[in-house]
Amino acid sequence: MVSGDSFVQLLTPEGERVEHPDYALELADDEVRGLYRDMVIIRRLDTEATSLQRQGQLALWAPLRGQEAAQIGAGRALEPDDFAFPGYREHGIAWCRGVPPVGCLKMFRQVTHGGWDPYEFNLAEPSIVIGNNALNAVGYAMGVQHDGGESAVMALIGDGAMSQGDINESFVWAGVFQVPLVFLLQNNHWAISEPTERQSRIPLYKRAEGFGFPGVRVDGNDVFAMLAVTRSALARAREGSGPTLVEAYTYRMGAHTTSDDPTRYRIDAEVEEWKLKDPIERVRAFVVRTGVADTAWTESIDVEAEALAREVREEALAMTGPSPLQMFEHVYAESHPLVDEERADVLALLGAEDAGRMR
Amino acid sequence: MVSGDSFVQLLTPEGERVEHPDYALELADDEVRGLYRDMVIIRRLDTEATSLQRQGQLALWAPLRGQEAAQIGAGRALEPDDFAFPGYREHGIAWCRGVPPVGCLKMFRQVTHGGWDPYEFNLAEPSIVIGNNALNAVGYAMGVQHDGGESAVMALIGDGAMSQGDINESFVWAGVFQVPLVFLLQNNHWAISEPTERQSRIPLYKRAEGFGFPGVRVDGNDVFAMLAVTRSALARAREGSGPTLVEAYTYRMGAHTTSDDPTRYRIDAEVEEWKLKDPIERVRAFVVRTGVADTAWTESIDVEAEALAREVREEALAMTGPSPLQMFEHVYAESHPLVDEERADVLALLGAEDAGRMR
Amino acid sequence: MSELTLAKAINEGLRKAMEDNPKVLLMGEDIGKLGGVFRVTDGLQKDFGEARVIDSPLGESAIVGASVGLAMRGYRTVSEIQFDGFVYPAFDQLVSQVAKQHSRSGGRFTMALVVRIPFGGGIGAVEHHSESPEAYFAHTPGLRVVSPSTPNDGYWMIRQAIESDDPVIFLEPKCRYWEKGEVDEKRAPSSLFDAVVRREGTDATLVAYGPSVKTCLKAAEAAAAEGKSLEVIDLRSISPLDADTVAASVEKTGRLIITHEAPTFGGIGAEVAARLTERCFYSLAAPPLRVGGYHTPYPPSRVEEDYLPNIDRLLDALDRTFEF
Amino acid sequence: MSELTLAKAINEGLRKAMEDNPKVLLMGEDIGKLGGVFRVTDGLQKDFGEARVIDSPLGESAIVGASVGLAMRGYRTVSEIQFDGFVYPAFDQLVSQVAKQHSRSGGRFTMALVVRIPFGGGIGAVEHHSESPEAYFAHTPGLRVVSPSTPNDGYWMIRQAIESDDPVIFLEPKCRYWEKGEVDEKRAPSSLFDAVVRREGTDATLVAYGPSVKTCLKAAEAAAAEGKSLEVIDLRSISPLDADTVAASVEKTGRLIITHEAPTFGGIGAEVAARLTERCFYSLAAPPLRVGGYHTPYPPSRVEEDYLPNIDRLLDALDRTFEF
Ligand SMILES: Cc1ncc(C[n+]2csc(CCOP(=O)(O)OP(=O)(O)O)c2C)c(N)n1
Ligand SMILES: Cc1ncc(C[n+]2csc(CCOP(=O)(O)OP(=O)(O)O)c2C)c(N)n1
Ligand SMILES: [Mg+2]
Ligand SMILES: [Mg+2]
Repeated sequence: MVSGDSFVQLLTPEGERVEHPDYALELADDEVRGLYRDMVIIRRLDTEATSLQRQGQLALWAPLRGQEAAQIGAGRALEPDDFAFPGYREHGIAWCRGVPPVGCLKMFRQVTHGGWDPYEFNLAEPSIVIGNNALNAVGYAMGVQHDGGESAVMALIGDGAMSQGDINESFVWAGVFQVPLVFLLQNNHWAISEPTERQSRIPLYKRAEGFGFPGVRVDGNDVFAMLAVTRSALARAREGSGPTLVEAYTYRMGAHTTSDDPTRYRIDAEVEEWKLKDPIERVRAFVVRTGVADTAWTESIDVEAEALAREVREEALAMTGPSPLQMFEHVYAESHPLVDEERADVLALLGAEDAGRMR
Repeated sequence: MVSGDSFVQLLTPEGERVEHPDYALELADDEVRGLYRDMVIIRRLDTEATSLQRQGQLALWAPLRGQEAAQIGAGRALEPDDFAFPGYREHGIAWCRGVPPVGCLKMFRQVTHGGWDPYEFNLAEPSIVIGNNALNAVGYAMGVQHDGGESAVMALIGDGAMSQGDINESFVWAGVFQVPLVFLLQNNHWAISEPTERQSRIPLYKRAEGFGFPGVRVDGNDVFAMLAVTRSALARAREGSGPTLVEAYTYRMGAHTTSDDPTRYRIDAEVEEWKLKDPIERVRAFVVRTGVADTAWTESIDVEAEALAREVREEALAMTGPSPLQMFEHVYAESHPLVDEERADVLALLGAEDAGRMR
Repeated sequence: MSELTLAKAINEGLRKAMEDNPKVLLMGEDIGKLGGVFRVTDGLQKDFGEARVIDSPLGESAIVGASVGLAMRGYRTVSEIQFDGFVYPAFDQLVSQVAKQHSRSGGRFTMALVVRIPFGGGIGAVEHHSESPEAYFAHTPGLRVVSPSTPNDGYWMIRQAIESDDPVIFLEPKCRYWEKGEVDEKRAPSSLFDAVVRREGTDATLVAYGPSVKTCLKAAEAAAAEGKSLEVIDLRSISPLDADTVAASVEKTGRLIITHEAPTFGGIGAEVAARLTERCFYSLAAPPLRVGGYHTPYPPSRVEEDYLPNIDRLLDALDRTFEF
Repeated sequence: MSELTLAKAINEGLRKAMEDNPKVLLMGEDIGKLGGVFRVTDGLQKDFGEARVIDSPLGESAIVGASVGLAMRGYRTVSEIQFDGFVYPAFDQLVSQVAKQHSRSGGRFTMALVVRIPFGGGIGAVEHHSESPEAYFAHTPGLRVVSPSTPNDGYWMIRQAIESDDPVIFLEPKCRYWEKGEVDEKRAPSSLFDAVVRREGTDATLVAYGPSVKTCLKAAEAAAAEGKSLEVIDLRSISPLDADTVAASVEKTGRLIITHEAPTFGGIGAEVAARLTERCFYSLAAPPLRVGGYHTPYPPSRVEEDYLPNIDRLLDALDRTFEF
């Protein structure tokens, strides 16, 4: 960990429940089981998507392996009315928002740039341009504030994103307007091939203070801590006390995306070390030891995950691309002569092709 | 002052010399007189430029009145080899760099977008686009570092600029690469009509810590403190200890520019209050009381400033615009067919006009 | 009916839009207490409050990026970029989010926002205060780009832009801010995206928008004195482009000249010329000619008169088109 | 003489430039240890060290903004923008500083820097990874914009771009990165800003650059089978534009088709069409036609084949030009 800096932890890698003065957390057994189930399922789905890509069924995939606790803890802290602005790796957040699993695969199969109805799940589409989503989140939060709404907004950002102008401008605005916004930073130690040290010499959560709002570092592989800290940050936001930067200290176990080759820039030892901090294993140890669940139950979850994975695979393979003409839909909300003209050209061209003009 | 926060001060508004544990300053009498002279002269020149604008001789002017100590203190801390990246209000910095006074007026008379040879004075042209210069300064400082050079770089920024993405990215890079750079922030309390509170709820110098380098607030109306703090920040930079953010806590006594009307957004009481903290008066009180100089000498400086002002006025009025064809010069360093073609068109057109084709 | 300056007309249009729709918010640097550096938003914060007329922190990317989020939440922001030369920090949000959110979301997110930009030269300003960035936006699918040339259009077009469910880049010819004209608050002159014929003529067609329209009308006057009848078309909308109106004129006159302050190379004039040549090839007695800014940064304003398209350059182009 | 892919050819060109001039620095996201996401800088950090091949923090504005400062200090940076869709955060530095510093400083500051951008579509990528922003840069006086279409040009043009004392936007057709071709390390094919005739023909002229050149050559093959002789011109330089070479061809063929992946509206094709119409009005048997991307955001790559100019669309345009 950077310069012996500490973080909020409620569950040790060994599965020991520990207390933290500022973050009490009472969880019913079924809540604990729910979190475990969430993590097992999204990991399995993540694995399935990765293999689908390997088999050429997806253009790309951004694996979340290793970040399950960060995303499930943060995702489960969100209320239905809250609105989140994810990046491209937030499959766990999408799962918590109720997006059908295959939703995340649509963009990576490139049948669409979106994947779900943002208003149905109160979740924007993934933002690929690093930083943009944080400013959009600020604006949305200003809207909530203006409505006198009670909900909160979450912007999901990464360690690399912390260097982008837009992110820092969003800190300025969030601080000045005290908007109901939580910046959920997943510090997974890498921005593609660049280590976090390339983005900052000091812990990232400390960036917030200089903008006038609190930052807190959490064991991002501890789903309990993530849930507790994110909940309190969201509560703070809802009660009008302004933004918080929550740094989930975690690790990207897999490649940046399926087109990446981590062996070029990082050593196995580092990965091995983080394996010992696995977010799922510690909960498994906890539930079994405390009797919250038995191995029969954990196995049943594996079975459920397996089935879901198969389902998602089938749905994915069934996803067909849009028709060429669809690219002209929704370019504008109102009619546009040039778009209409070009749509007609394509129609004619396709007609011509059907008429066997293909060469 | 924001939230009873303190700053580095070595000379009180009443002209009392005070000590600061971290910033000792030994000044010979002639150095003190030099600083006083600098401030009196640039204020006089600033006044002259303002009246030239009022008389329609300049397109615009950005007065520095009130910020003389901030600029002279920082400017005199620079060594000849150092390189500075100013904004549009840095006439005091330009003066310290040896730029002929009329140099600052050229851009405002719009006979050029520049005003001097950056390499002659190690001073870039004023950056008008807020934020750009800080990143350019980072790059220049990376170059100094790569050269193994001993010099330092200074980026001049404002309280409003602190909200711009480029500034914050420059903090990221400066922190990561530990470049020999001093961010000289003149917090003059206003970004045109917007008070500093609109840019940050907490003191601006605190922004630096979150990026991994020190920030310090200085009484920006105290030329001694400005000199001492900027010197040590530059020394830190030169010795390879990285960047520093120096916040000069000062006040823009005049309008943002000659096209601005401050009565629309701020109250006289505020201005009156700051008059009591005048950067020049306190030094005058100090030199007279300590016998560093007598009133005869201070009057001689007023006379000198008066003469310089007259000189600058004459030079300004003598400045004629460039010839139309000059706009085609230096668009590119190497020949460019389109520029050549268009230059020829203009030449022909001008010829045609001379030939009485004017309507 | 009232006689207003363009600045005041836009101000009145903004006021009307805010009265009609509580979801309309104004945001930008110095637009509140100060009323904007050109006073276009003068008095609006006083009357609608700081929550609806927001003096924002600095940062164009944030101004536009926040507008995107506000649009997602159902608000209609009219954000002001203080000067043309300061819109570039917002370019990423404009191109990557404003222009694409609607299609990315399959039509669920509506980017009903307006970005006001005082643009163009001729006011003797310093660097970065006289630019004409319209071509950048026109080349960006998903955006609409318009520019009023008269107070009446200023009043109506800003209202129509705010009512549009698509993002509109609203370019205000700053050198015309103080020119007065009749404003008819009762009847909208035409749809936001129609070009209009400002002066009828038979010998050649002059196409312009924003600040250049008046220059064309003056040139037409001068040409009339020489017995040449020019038709002057005000595009009003740069994207979409009302090619029909221009084509109808070109088929009549056979000659086309397009002018704008932006650099000629890669400018809107090229699109108009290429499109109309394809449409009216056989009607053209001469190639469409372009009179625009030169391929140089906007020069020191001491020489801007020589950089900007002016009557002489238009008449010179006219001579050349007739010499063909 | 060696057979290299375009990616490797550029890599070799960069290596040669770094060997020749210690002032040449490379900077960008993931260009060092990883060698760039397309491996164009592969091995260079290993051989030239971390001080000359800089893995930079994130932030395109910073990458370009720092390059400006390094240029002022006498360095020649070749910065990489990871993908076309991520250049927009740097747009402000490119337009306001890179393009203007030389003239602002009266020629004292030299912006001898190169910004490499893998651009264009056709690789089945996700959003923002297939854009063609060249028109934005071409419309910006002070910048030069080039794009190699072959490995030999890749090797030589990157070296020439680095040697140029002007800022060069270097657009690399990413869909051609893995295509091989002969590279002659001994002799530069031609100056950086000359267009070249890739295939001689007599009936019509096809103008392209970057990724579209190969498409045109294929279309010319297909047309030959139908008895039509097409001349294919590779612009190589988009700004400045080598109009002479195109004009010479058009005067011969009388027909002109311009193609690029960027949206047709306001694209480079408009400039070529407008300029050549003015120059070759009487030689043109038909109006110049443009075959470009549509006025939509770059679509999901599942349908990119229908968005991108392809042989069918070129031949369709050919039919239309002959029908005139
Ligand atoms: C503006 C911009 N520049 C570059 C990229 C290319 N890119 C995609 S992901 C990435 C690294 C992001 O790292 P981080 O923020 O830590 O997120 P992570 O991938 O680790 O979840 C980069 C540089 C981009 N998407 N957007
Ligand atoms: C990118 C950009 N946006 C807007 C402006 C217009 N503008 C000029 S000065 C200014 C305020 C700057 O305030 P501050 O940074 O405090 O500097 P000061 O004028 O007080 O010295 C603004 C918004 C600009 N020059 N650049
Ligand atoms: Mg990361
Ligand atoms: Mg200020």
